[in-house]
Amino acid sequence: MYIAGIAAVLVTMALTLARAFMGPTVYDRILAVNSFGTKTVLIIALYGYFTGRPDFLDIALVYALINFIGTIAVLKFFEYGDLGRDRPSQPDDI
Amino acid sequence: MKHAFSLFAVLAGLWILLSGEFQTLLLVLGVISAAGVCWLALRMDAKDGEYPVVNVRLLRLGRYWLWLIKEIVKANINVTREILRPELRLSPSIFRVPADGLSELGQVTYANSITLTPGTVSINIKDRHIEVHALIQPAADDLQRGEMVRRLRRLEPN
Amino acid sequence: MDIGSFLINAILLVFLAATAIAVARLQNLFAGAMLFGIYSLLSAGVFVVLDAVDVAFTEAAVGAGIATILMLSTIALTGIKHESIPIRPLRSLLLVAVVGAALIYGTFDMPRFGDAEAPAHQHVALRYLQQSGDEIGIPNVVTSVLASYRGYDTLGEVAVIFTAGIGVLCLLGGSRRRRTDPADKS
Amino acid sequence: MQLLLDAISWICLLSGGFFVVAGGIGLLRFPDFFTRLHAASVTDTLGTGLILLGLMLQSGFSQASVKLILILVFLFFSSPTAAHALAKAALHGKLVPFVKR
Repeated sequence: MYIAGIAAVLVTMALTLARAFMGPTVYDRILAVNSFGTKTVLIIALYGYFTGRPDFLDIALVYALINFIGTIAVLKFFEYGDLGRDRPSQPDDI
Repeated sequence: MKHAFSLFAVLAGLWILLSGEFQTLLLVLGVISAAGVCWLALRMDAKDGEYPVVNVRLLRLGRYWLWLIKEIVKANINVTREILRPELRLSPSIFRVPADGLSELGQVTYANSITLTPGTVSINIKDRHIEVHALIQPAADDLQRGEMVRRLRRLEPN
Repeated sequence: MDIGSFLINAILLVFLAATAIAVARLQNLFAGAMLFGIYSLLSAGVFVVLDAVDVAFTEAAVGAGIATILMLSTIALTGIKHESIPIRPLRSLLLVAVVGAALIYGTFDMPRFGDAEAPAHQHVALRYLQQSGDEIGIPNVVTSVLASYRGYDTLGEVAVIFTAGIGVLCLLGGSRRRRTDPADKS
Repeated sequence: MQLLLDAISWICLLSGGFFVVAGGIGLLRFPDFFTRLHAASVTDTLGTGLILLGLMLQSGFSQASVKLILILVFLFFSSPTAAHALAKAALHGKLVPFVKR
């Protein structure tokens, strides 16, 4: 049954990756990374149960924290750093 | 001082919960690291010594959480139905809801609760109003009925 | 490794490769930095599936956290677009192929994955695993190896990293102050 | 009893997986950034919540459950904050939401 959950998360990872590749704005990509972090937390937790070793939850916990801090840091940087001052939000040309 | 003590208690409790070990050496290490984090936090907080004093009655908070979870489940089902509709029929809108009669912590809770329910995202807080982006009309109507803010006002310590 | 873990690992590796190709093809550096965040999340997933939990832990802190911030700081100091320089695809391809082949050749001498007879599992590892609990009294074997059996080595390592960190902070923090000062006066 | 718990936890895992995938589809399908934000929050709230609840039911009253609850609490506090920060940053960056009147 865990494998069904893992499969669902893997499929969603693929969808999120597609969004991260396509953009089109920078914010879409940040959203995709943030969302990807949640899925990583889920897959690590599920995999721990799948192999019968729930000790992996510690890493999932650390990821849940780091993901949030990372997103906030990136956003803060994006808003107050020197990034993107010329073209803040137009679809970034790829 | 009260703040430092409660922080220490929370950190030490967290250490024990996460480690699950009760040897003397490890407990001492835990106490030392909790105290160290406390010291750092106090040093960092020196500039703005404003702590939200938690004297909300826990029972009411619990009841609010239960209600919020129910709302989140309902909103999730609605949004999922929109996602899986063969052709999209979204009606995104932006509007403002009043957040008066709430403390600062209350406003944060309100904004976070709005965002936590899918279908509505709070995008800005300006002069005691919260700007909300809603995905579909029912979600927007639900929020504008003001049930959530009424429940939050009842949580406010007077 | 059973079939389920193998499949999960294979899928994660495909995602990893796709992300790497996307990073290489992107012109926008900010988007590239974001994709690197996904890359390190994925590689941490691979590490977990390969049972290297402590490496995954490090990847979480360094790859997803600090590396992204460092890359963004660099972009802030340089620019968001990378200049397209004329490359000679054939020569690069040849170089990559030769280096890749050498690396793959190198793996032929390595013990098979999960081999109990591998040299790494023969000498001190057994003793660490069996007796470190009594000898050191720390439940996590990796911690007792790093902080006790190999304590001096770790101390030196930490000193190097600490110095490097201070150096980076001096470089990045110092130049930012120089850049913002004239703007404040104007 | 154990069978009942197992059944409930399986239902949680499966429906959680369903909502996770639904969020992913929305993330890909929705027309602009602000609408995608709503889709991502489906994954973050009900999808994650149900999967972690299913795992909790599997491990019962144990340290693993405590960790799962902590993960859930962290996610429930951090994900709306991150979403709000993203929306605000996008608005600040002059990204115009697509609005139907």
